[in-house]
Amino acid sequence: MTLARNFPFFSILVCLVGSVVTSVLKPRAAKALTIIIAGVVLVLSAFTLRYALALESAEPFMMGHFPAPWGNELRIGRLEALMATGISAVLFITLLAGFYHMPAFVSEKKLGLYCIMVDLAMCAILVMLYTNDLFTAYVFIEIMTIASCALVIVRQNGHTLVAATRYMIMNLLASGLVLLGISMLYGITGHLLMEPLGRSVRHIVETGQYIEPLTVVIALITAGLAIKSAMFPFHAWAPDTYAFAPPMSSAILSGLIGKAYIFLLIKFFYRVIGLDVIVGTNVDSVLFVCGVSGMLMGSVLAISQRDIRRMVAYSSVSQIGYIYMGLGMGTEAGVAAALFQMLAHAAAKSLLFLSTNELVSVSGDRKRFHYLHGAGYRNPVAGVVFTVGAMSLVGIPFTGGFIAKLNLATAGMPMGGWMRALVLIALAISTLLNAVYYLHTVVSLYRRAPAEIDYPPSHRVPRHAAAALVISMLLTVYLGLGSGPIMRVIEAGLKMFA
Amino acid sequence: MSFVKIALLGMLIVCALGVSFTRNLLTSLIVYMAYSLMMAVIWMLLESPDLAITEAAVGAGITSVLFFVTLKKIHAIKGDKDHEQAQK
Amino acid sequence: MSKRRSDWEQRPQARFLRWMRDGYGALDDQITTSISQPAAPRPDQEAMEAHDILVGTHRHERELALDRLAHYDLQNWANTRGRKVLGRLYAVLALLLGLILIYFLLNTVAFMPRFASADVPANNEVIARYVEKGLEETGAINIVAGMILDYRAFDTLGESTVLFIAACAVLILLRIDLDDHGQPMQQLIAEESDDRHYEPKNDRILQGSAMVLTPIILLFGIYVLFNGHLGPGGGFSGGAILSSGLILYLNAFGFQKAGRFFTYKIFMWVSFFSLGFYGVAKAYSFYMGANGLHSGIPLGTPGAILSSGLIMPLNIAVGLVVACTMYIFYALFRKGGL
Amino acid sequence: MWQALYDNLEQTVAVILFGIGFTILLLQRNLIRKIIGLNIMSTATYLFLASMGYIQGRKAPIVTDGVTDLAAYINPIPAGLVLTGIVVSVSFTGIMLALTVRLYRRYRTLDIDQIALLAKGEDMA
Repeated sequence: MTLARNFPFFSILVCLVGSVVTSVLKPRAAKALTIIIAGVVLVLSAFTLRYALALESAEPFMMGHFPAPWGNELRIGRLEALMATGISAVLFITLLAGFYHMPAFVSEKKLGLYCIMVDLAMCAILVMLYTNDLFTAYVFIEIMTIASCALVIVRQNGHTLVAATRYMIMNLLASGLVLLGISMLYGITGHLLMEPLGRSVRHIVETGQYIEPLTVVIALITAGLAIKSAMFPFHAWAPDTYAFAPPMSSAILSGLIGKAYIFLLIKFFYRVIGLDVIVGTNVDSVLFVCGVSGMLMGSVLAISQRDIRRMVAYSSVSQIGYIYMGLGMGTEAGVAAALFQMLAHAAAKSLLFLSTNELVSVSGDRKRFHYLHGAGYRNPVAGVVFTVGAMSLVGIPFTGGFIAKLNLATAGMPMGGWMRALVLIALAISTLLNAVYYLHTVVSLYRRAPAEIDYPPSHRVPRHAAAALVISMLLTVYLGLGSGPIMRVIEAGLKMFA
Repeated sequence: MSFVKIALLGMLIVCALGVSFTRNLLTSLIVYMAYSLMMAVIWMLLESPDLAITEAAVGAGITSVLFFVTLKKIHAIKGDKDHEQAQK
Repeated sequence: MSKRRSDWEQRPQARFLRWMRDGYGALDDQITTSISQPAAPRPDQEAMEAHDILVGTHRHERELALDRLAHYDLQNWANTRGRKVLGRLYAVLALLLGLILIYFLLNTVAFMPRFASADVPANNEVIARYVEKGLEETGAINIVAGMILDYRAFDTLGESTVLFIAACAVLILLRIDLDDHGQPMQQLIAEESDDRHYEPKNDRILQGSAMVLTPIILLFGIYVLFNGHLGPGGGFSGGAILSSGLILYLNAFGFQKAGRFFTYKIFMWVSFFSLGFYGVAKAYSFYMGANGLHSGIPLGTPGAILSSGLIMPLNIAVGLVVACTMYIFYALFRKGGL
Repeated sequence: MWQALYDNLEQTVAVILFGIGFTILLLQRNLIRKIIGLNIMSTATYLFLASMGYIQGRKAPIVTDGVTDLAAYINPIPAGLVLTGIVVSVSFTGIMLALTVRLYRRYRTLDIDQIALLAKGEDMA
């Protein structure tokens, strides 16, 4: 009995209790506590990863005195620990780099409430990563939905209210689908925990009884989680939400919360249904097609934007498309590539949103491209960081995005005829499109500033924020250079997953 | 299958459609309240008293109160006191 | 502007070059070329053309002109027939989608296990243990309470957190002393007090009946709360009943009297203590359970009010959270504060 | 199929209600009606779930006279899940209504399309 096996539970508990304690603190203290909690979660996740790397097979963790089919459970495996470490690292950096400009978007007194939301969003993400129980996952999906809605509406202007309303409507629709799916699954199997569910599903597939409801269950839950993670045809709520929310919230929403839903979907595919059954029902082909069209359409829409925040927001849609393309290949290599793309995108996107905000704020809070001319000189750190983030999303070597695309292409190679061609062509076109709008943005950042616009006197970025931005840039580069061990962990983790 | 149950289930559907087809917002709220209460009765028939008591208190009670207070607020914002007085 | 020049301007390569050079080509061109001729003359046509010549010198003014143009087109669009047709199309599509959904789900229901029969898959070893060993292992007579607060307590912890976070989200939205940026606060306060004008002031009938009913409702709520492990009810319903009693009191006697015992501070501290107690108690029990230790909480005699270990205190904690949340919802909607 | 649907009448009605709620949510432009549709949708899911726990001739899962026989009580799990769900949906209703009040205060209308147009216009004016 080592203490380390309790760490996932501790990290969830720290967030939960921390959020409750935050509610009675003054805003300044609440802010400090939130950052400390994120740091503690990062350390705990890192230790969990170390513990999980030594494990032969994944280990269940009982939440209470009762074992698997009766009580709630967490599950500690390599993949869960890796994702938790990556996500908490990105969150910690985001909080360090982003908190200092929150007062520009949130009134002083509501900062405490905002901190509660950040803590609970983190808690929900961790539960989604570790949980072994579908209904627990549902409850924490709801917490995540409320938390992300609140992260948007702390900035109170008309746009965020409208965007949040749209967001809530779409997400509640999706929650309804997920809950209906879970209750049907309960009806035909009688279980809620993933291991017994997996056994019952295999039984159903073998005997063929209740196979029709099973197909509908897969469709319902996949559709629900796809809507929540802004997969292409259901992305309508996403760009407005990401573009108008405070930049730190956008970073958390697009970089981290969307990933938790996709991770849950992967878990559902692998642990509950089984990848072979998914391939048999052709759900994967649907995801593949949606992913590819998302990659292309997201980029095309991003090109037509006049405003840098909206451009970055639309590029999220296209990056989520990559993840779904990998998932839709229906092979282990494809899922592994999708998981790596999740990490790479989480790191790069939060960096982009934060540095975009720096660049916009040195240009007098104007987000149109031509006001941004010269912003790279006015704030050199943010300029460099933005450039690296953009390079990663375009897929230039030595960055995380390059490796992610390489993995996707390699995963696509062994596929049959049209799918292989489609993977390669889509990757090529979408890389080209990404390059068009990101390089254009970078070029305009380093153009000479027009003389007739008067810019505000540049403010100093606090040293810790600048350091955090640089660290997150290094993280992106690390994902590009040190991807070997990470890919090995992902592959081993996927083997432990089933 | 008892007649009462079928009647209740039928009424549920009628109420759900009624929400969409009534002109007045207040009417559709009241229809929704009736819907919740019928749901509570059905849960009583399904031998789930816990659910029935919670739905009656939370679903039909608190939710409806929240809806009504929102409507009231909206009328207050609109500020058509004449309309209000005419109703009294 | 000469003809040849405008021909060249329309060519794709020219547009691409312009876009690379100026950085805001794509959408502008769409706006200027794709809009069909509106009925009224557009306001900034002349200005636009002038700016086209002066590209690069007055870009921000051109940007502003473009904005005005887009706004004008937006307003026009709102009244066109095109929008109505699109709306109609959307409605038809939504209806169709709903019908298709119903059709598929009905097809599924036909294949679901038979209703009310004993040999459904859900009737398995899981509920066998809940029913047969539940009394012995949790000490609760109400098996549902034993299940949600002991076997599957983590879900319920999450659920109380949902209430807490919802209350916080509504606080962000509606709390009035922290105003949103655009609007003057005075006006809002005037609106809120306007709302209170509708309130019957010192209505004898309401106050009289509230005097009688509030204690009964509160007593019933407390009964339901304390008997959660012995019969139907428990934290959620008990808390909702408590809050309805509080809301009745508030309605009859106004915010001034209710504010004497229920303020924002009280809300935060009650939530803090209930959720904190819930979290810590359950963390203790989870930790002990996961590491194979005994929690050492006595279960007591089944049926007695002080029995079944942590279930009753947890029910009370949940009930307090629910009551506070519902009351604060109501108060925030009414007045924007406590 | 019709016989099967009649046998599972609770579930049949539940999915019809789910579809109605879904359609109201998509179709109605009035925010308050949308929220009611949402509630109908979630309550329908709860009815679906609760109907799965019922077993003919058994009693509510509250131990009476010390009988702890499986054959005496219905399935307690759906009840627990629905209990959770009801509370979640009331939280959502609260938040959505709060959003509605804020939107109405700003734009003086409940029509979501109108609101979106007004919001877009206010950016450009």
